[in-house]
Amino acid sequence: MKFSLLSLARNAVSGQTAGPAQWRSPQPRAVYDVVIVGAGGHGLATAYYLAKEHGIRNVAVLDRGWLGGGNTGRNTTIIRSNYLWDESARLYDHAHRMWETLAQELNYNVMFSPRGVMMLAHNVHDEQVVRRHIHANRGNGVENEWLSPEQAKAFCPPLNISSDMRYPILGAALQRRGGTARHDAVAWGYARAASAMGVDILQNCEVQAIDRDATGRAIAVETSRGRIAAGKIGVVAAGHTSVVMAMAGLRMPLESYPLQALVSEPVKPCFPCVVMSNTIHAYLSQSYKGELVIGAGTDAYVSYSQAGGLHISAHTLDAICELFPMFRRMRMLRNWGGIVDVTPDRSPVIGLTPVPGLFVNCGWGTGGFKATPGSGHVFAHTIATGTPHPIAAPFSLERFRTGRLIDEAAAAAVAH
Amino acid sequence: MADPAAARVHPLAVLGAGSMPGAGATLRALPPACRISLRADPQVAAAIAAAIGLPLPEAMCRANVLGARAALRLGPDEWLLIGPEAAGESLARVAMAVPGPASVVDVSHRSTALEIAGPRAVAVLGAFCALDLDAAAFPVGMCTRTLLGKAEIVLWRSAAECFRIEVWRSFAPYVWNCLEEGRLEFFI
Amino acid sequence: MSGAFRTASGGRIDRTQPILFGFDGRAMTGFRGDTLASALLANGVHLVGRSFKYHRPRGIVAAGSEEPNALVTVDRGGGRLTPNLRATQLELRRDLKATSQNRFPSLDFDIGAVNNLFSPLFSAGFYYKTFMWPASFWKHVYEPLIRSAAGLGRAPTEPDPDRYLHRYAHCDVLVIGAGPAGLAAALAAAETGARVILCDEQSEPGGSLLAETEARIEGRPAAEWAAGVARALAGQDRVTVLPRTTAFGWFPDNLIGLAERVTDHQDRPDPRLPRERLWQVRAREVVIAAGAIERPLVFPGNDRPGVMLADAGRIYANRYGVRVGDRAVIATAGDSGYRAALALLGAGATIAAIADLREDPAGAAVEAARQAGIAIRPGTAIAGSRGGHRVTEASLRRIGGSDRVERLDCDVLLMSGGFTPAVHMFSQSRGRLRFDAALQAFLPGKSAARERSAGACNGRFDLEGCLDEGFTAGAAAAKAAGCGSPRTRRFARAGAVPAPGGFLGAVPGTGKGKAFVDFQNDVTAKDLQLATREGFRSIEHVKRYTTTGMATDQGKTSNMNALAIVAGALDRPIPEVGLTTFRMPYTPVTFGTIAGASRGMLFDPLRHTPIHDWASEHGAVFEDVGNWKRARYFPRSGEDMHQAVARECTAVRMAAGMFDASTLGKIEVVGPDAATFLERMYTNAWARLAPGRLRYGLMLNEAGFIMDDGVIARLAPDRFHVTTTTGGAPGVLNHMEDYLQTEFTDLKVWLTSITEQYAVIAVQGPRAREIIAPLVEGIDLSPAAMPHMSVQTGQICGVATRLFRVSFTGELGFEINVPADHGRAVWEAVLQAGAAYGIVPYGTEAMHVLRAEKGYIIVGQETDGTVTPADAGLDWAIGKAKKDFVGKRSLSRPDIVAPGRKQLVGLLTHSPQEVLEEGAQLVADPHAEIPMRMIGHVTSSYHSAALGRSIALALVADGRSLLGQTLYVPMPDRMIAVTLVAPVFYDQEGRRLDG
Amino acid sequence: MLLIPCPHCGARPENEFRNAGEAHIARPAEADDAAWADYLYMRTNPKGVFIERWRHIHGCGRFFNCVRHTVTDRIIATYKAGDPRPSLDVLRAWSEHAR
Ligand SMILES: Cc1cc2nc3c(=O)[nH]c(=O)nc-3n(C[C@H](O)[C@H](O)[C@H](O)COP(=O)(O)OP(=O)(O)OC[C@H]3O[C@@H](n4cnc5c(N)ncnc54)[C@H](O)[C@@H]3O)c2cc1C
Ligand SMILES: NC(=O)c1ccc[n+]([C@@H]2O[C@H](COP(=O)([O-])OP(=O)(O)OC[C@H]3O[C@@H](n4cnc5c(N)ncnc54)[C@H](O)[C@@H]3O)[C@@H](O)[C@H]2O)c1
Ligand SMILES: Cc1cc2nc3c(=O)[nH]c(=O)nc-3n(C[C@H](O)[C@H](O)[C@H](O)COP(=O)(O)O)c2cc1C
Ligand SMILES: [Zn+2]
Repeated sequence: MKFSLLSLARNAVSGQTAGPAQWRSPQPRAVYDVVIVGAGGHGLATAYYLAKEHGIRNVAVLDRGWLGGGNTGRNTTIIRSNYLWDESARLYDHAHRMWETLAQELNYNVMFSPRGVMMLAHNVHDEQVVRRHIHANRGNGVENEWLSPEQAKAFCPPLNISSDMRYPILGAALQRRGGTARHDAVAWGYARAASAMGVDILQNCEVQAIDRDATGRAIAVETSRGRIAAGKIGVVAAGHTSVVMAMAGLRMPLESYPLQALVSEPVKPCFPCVVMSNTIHAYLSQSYKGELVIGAGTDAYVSYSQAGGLHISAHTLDAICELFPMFRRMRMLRNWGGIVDVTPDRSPVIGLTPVPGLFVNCGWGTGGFKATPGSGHVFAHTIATGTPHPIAAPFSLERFRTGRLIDEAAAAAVAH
Repeated sequence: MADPAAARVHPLAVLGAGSMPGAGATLRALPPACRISLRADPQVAAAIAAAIGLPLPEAMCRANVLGARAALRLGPDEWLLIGPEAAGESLARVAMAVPGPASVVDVSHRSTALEIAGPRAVAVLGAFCALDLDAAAFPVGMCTRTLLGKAEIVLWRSAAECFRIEVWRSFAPYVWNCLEEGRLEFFI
Repeated sequence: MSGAFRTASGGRIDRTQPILFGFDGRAMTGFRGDTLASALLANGVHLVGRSFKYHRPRGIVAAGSEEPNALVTVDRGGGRLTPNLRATQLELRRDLKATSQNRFPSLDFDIGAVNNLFSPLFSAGFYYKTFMWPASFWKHVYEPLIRSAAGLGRAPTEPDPDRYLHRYAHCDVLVIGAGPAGLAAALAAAETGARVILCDEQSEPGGSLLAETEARIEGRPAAEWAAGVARALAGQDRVTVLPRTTAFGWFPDNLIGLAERVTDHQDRPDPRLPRERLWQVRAREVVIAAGAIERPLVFPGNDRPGVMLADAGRIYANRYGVRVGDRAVIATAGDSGYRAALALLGAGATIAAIADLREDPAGAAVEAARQAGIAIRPGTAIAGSRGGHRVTEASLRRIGGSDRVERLDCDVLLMSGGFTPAVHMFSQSRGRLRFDAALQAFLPGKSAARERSAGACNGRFDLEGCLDEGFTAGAAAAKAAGCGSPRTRRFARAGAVPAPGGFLGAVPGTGKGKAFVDFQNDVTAKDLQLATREGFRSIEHVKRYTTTGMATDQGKTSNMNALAIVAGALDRPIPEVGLTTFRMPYTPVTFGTIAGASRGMLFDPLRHTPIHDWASEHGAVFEDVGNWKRARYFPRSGEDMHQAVARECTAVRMAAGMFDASTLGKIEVVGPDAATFLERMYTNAWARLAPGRLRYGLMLNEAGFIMDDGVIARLAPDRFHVTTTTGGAPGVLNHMEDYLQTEFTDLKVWLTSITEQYAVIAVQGPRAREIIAPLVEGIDLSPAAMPHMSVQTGQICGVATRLFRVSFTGELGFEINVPADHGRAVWEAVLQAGAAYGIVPYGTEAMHVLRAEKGYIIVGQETDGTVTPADAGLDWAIGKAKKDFVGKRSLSRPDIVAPGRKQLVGLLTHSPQEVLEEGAQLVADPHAEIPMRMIGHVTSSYHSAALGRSIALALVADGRSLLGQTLYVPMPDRMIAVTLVAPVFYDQEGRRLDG
Repeated sequence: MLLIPCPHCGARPENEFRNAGEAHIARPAEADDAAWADYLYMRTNPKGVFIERWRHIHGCGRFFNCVRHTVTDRIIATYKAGDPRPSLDVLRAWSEHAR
């Protein structure tokens, strides 16, 4: 059923009794052409594009829990593409372009809201880094512009640009078409669209082992719902990637950390865009319901606990209060954590693995929500054709051996 | 021009002059001191102790006091020797004469010291320091590096209600201001 | 009198202290001891707000922190505006001014209420299905529309002037909740001499006992007993009693976050007090005694003002002396309704009837109601309500009977669906919940932390049981904390044992209309059912699709009903469907409280050098580098930065300049293996560096990329003075310690930070030697005795110094290290001595220009964590004969030796006055169009006074093979042509180093 | 904020420490590119018992090893840097205990 105001009105009149399930909840089949491990945004998008663009519809997406319950369901939803390196800019901008029409593509309103993402510069070094990004971005066709403090304030009136702040604002980079989207809707939209094309979404289906044949090829997964054979297996398990890959005997260049976020109580619109400060580590936007959505840092240690320390939130909230002293009396409503898989160069890994038949898409760390459509798109291509999509090619595992890292962290501190 | 050797600027010169005494906890800047960071394996350290006539604490995180001099054990192979300024030269020279591998480094100016004392001293520190400062957990004579707010300090309980804080000089104003903030409510 | 609905006597309010307060501009009176909610109710005000989505009129539902509806904004003036405060928790104080929220223009007449008419459109998830066409409407029509509907209260717009403070605390036993169970637990633990902290979110300890009028404990009226116990506890040395303090979060290793509200309730708070305090309590053991929360019944029209929780009605009567209405209908599934009925009767109300979902209600409470002549309708459900801004009628229907509905007039409708144990903190501690089928409730199951639950939160609903369980838990906690055992104590008490009872889900057999589950987020039973039909089968999906439980009350009153409805719709047992995750905070916590004192200058330490004050007095403009303030330039009157820097640079090249280099990191490396250690940590060779000599040191990380650099002095065979970059100092020390302690454990060497021990004054320029010569004692400054890259110790101005002959400008230069206290005096002495020679102080900006003229790199500017020594043209700094050093192996990786890497070069713009922008990119093709192939970027760019033109450094792919060629810097409006040159612009031969 | 038992100083709040990643990763004297990449970048990152390094940076300054369960974050044991890695049996027993 196509979603529209009309269909909604029809349902309203009929008392909302129609509402068919947005996705099927089938029983697992014994064999699929492709099994995707992980029903987060990236895994579901991969399945969707496999079906849509490569005609591979005998696909299952497996999740140990409920679909979208990983980092997709717990991120601060910042979308931007003003990354430094050419390879990154190409990847993230590919995704960014897709966001712009995703609602229509999926017939599901993912509420992409390009309200502008602003990154603050607090010292001379910040300004140098930001300007370097702006120049590199322009060359890559990724819009990003420098704002003076006054221009920054005009764009985001709550900013305090007085020079006697502990961390004064010397200026900012603004990507006007950056913004946010409704994270859950992204997962649901992809799930609905993929399911409609025949993709089976198997929830509560934890992958517990990966079977390999005599040649070493990965041929099946053992799950909490039984054995499922697969022509190809794509692992898109975010924080759990190391765990799943270990089932195939592979060690990954990953560490999993808790990353926290929090929301305030909802208030009337008071914050018009997304603001990030890498130097004092805070980022902030306001959701459709009115909460201030605030991202905190990662805890310092590897953990799968989906919870973090109070001192981490405290460090973020003192930064928020310092930047926006008018929010000091606002109250934290809920705090939660996700498990982010972090690579040494803070760039993702997308591609083939040393195990034939096994593909991996991981390492998005603290910043992969923005890449969801693009990541699924290039990964689907990689799985379908067996060769990396040109945009994905630089993000191979191989780069750790050769030393061709794509180090966004070194160049830009934090990435969200 | 003033004699540069005599004209010294204490990092808490301005702030230290201004603290209001309070019944709960008083805060004061302590005078300059000689400080030596002594690093050596314990056996060698013992020889040094004998040479300088200042017994070194054997237990971790404990201080020994002898007259005006003190030795704080901050790590398995690390002691901080504190004494009056005049003692500095001789302390260092003797320590360096001791055979055996060791590191003796003059850090007199690296830090400055302040003191917080009074019945509410523990509460004031507790506003910024995550350690358990109950007398049973942190008895008189205990000393350790730790954090006060966002600054590293050496905290030493020199008497039941008295703490000496050693802090790197550029962090001293921050530490001072934190403690002032913590004291405020006890003026009521 | 403080309102028409105030009882003549009773309650814990102080009737001698009337308080004037305002609500939506209307002045009213209450008493000390009231909450805003009780005071409003005493004045007959039920309508206090509008709901989120449908803007339905809403009233006060509860009496505690679980309140979903009664959210108000309080403005205390001067920036002290707080939205979304619960009227049920706001203690009345003088001049309290509260306003209702989410309505326009007024609470009585709210335009937003039209949403209610369109509510069939606004079913769960409606956003996702619409607003997509035409696509262009999204940005300018749909999204603004949706956004404008967001939120409840308004955010403050001014900075908050109040203070906040933290307190770390440690205890043997932390007791959360000071009801009978918590008080008994604290008593038991305190008796053993344990360190005890007892906290409760309410204004006074006592919990449910504060509204208890019948029971007696140990011979005293319950409330009096509670007050006595609390007083006795607070009087003990090792016990801390914290009222108005919410345990909001549970963190690993029994760290509990408590939020204490210190001054909001005070008439005129002392500004020296923090407004709120965050306690971070490390507790050996915790007793959770958090009580239970009453559940509403889900029936159509259950959200009208005047529809309240039964126990809230009782509490308002008993604790606050307020009659919540004159004529009550009560719908209940257990004893609570009867207890409320009796309390209301006592407060002067009429009870129209009690509808009890149970077929055969029995027990003491029921008997008492019968005795009092109250009409009881067993086996009867509440079917609906009527009314506009206040309930006026309730309809009852016999379960399983005919469709006949009994309509009863009323002005208040009390409901009770039973009690939900408050397992929030237990669950946060990662304990596993178990479903108790008899109680139809989740209870604490297997513990994960060192804690135990007692009382109503553990499913004990009788007072005696709560007291005993609390005492036992307190004793066990103290024992587990190693504190011995208390004497046993039995709490003789009188009063009835409540009969179990309760109901989960939507009341059966009701009529049409919206039956709300989550009041604040306007989620109805139907929404939940719709969600399950649409395939949202996980409770987590249902939550997110419908937003049930996501409002500011986090579903305290609604989650169990929602769960039961979903379980029903899925036809699965409740425990199989399960609850959503309990997360911190238990109730919302102020950002300021969590930030604490960390603000302004206490936000982050600001580090000043010993020479800072002098610079500041002499007009320096500073820049932030890490936590340091560094003088950037010293403008003279009328000069801009460009002019000042040019003047400073010229002075250094022509005469001399002095620079405060105190922020440079410094590490003293001492021990017999010091040289060997440095061999392994730096790329360079150190073994044969003679004492008294300096060498440039290059440090790599293990991946082979440049990490830091600096000059290293060998003071003695076993003693080096290492310098690092300002920002890199802590990282370098940590990196060295790491290898020393865990990798090169065979080495006897120790590292001591001496960054702050020394003030460092760089004196640079052809006259440098002459200037310092008169000040120096015991050091032979002659070029022979003290050549470039050497160090001597001696005295300067009578102060001990480590004097380096070193240059970061290309001129003859010295760096004077003196003990920090003497830094300023020596600085002034050098300045005075240099006056005759034209010495000037210069800042970091001139320093950058001077070193760039010489092609010296700055780590962090020419490098960004991806640059190797070869890239930076520093191959010469690698000790070729060395077997190993950190990073060596990485330098032979395929892509590190591959062609095409970016290399450091110099750039000269074709028009000499053009200064490139740092960070600008380089392309080969002047006609390149976006997206263009970029082959490098500008790392440093300045106007050089010495050369009378601009210069720049850049990293360019294969740059060294392109020297002499022209490349282009694309700017938004044009291409700038540049020639690639070797990255040394000034004094290529290095003659000036000798003055 | 974890409570971390420093082998030298006793239990201290986490903010005095800095985590230093997986423990017992030997720095190879000789390594081909793949083995070197393993050393530099590949990590066990287990869900369960994990041996990691911490430095008591704002305390005694020592690096030490710590056995922690990465799901509960419970610390099972700490021991000095250089001490041998606990045997598999010991780890298995500890892991049961920390769940
Ligand atoms: C607090 C927080 C804030 C963030 N903020 C931003 C931001 O502002 N902008 C941004 O771009 N990114 C952000 N991110 C990062 C972003 O959320 C992630 O990069 C992105 O969502 C990853 O998507 P995914 O689909 O790969 O992973 P996930 O959504 O985590 O999906 C992985 C799925 O794999 C499943 N799985 C794991 N193991 C198994 C198994 N054995 N068997 C079956 N299934 C398994 C999991 O259950 C999970 O559902 C943030 C992350 C967090 C935690
Ligand atoms: N009639 C019934 O069916 C029924 C039902 C429930 C309870 N009760 C009665 O209620 C009493 C229960 O006693 P109890 O001691 O278990 O509970 P209680 O309700 O008396 O006390 C719990 C206290 O904990 C506080 N609290 C809850 N969470 C908190 C937090 N996170 N931080 C700080 N404070 C918090 C509450 O404000 C309250 O004061 C008994 O007297 C029992 O008979 C009766
Ligand atoms: C962008 C965003 C906004 C959120 N807004 C709310 C909110 O308004 N209310 C709420 O209770 N939770 C909100 N959450 C948090 C979720 O309730 C939940 O905590 C999160 O999805 C993590 O799941 P978990 O807590 O069940 O582990 C929000 C989460 C995200 C990512
Ligand atoms: Zn230690």
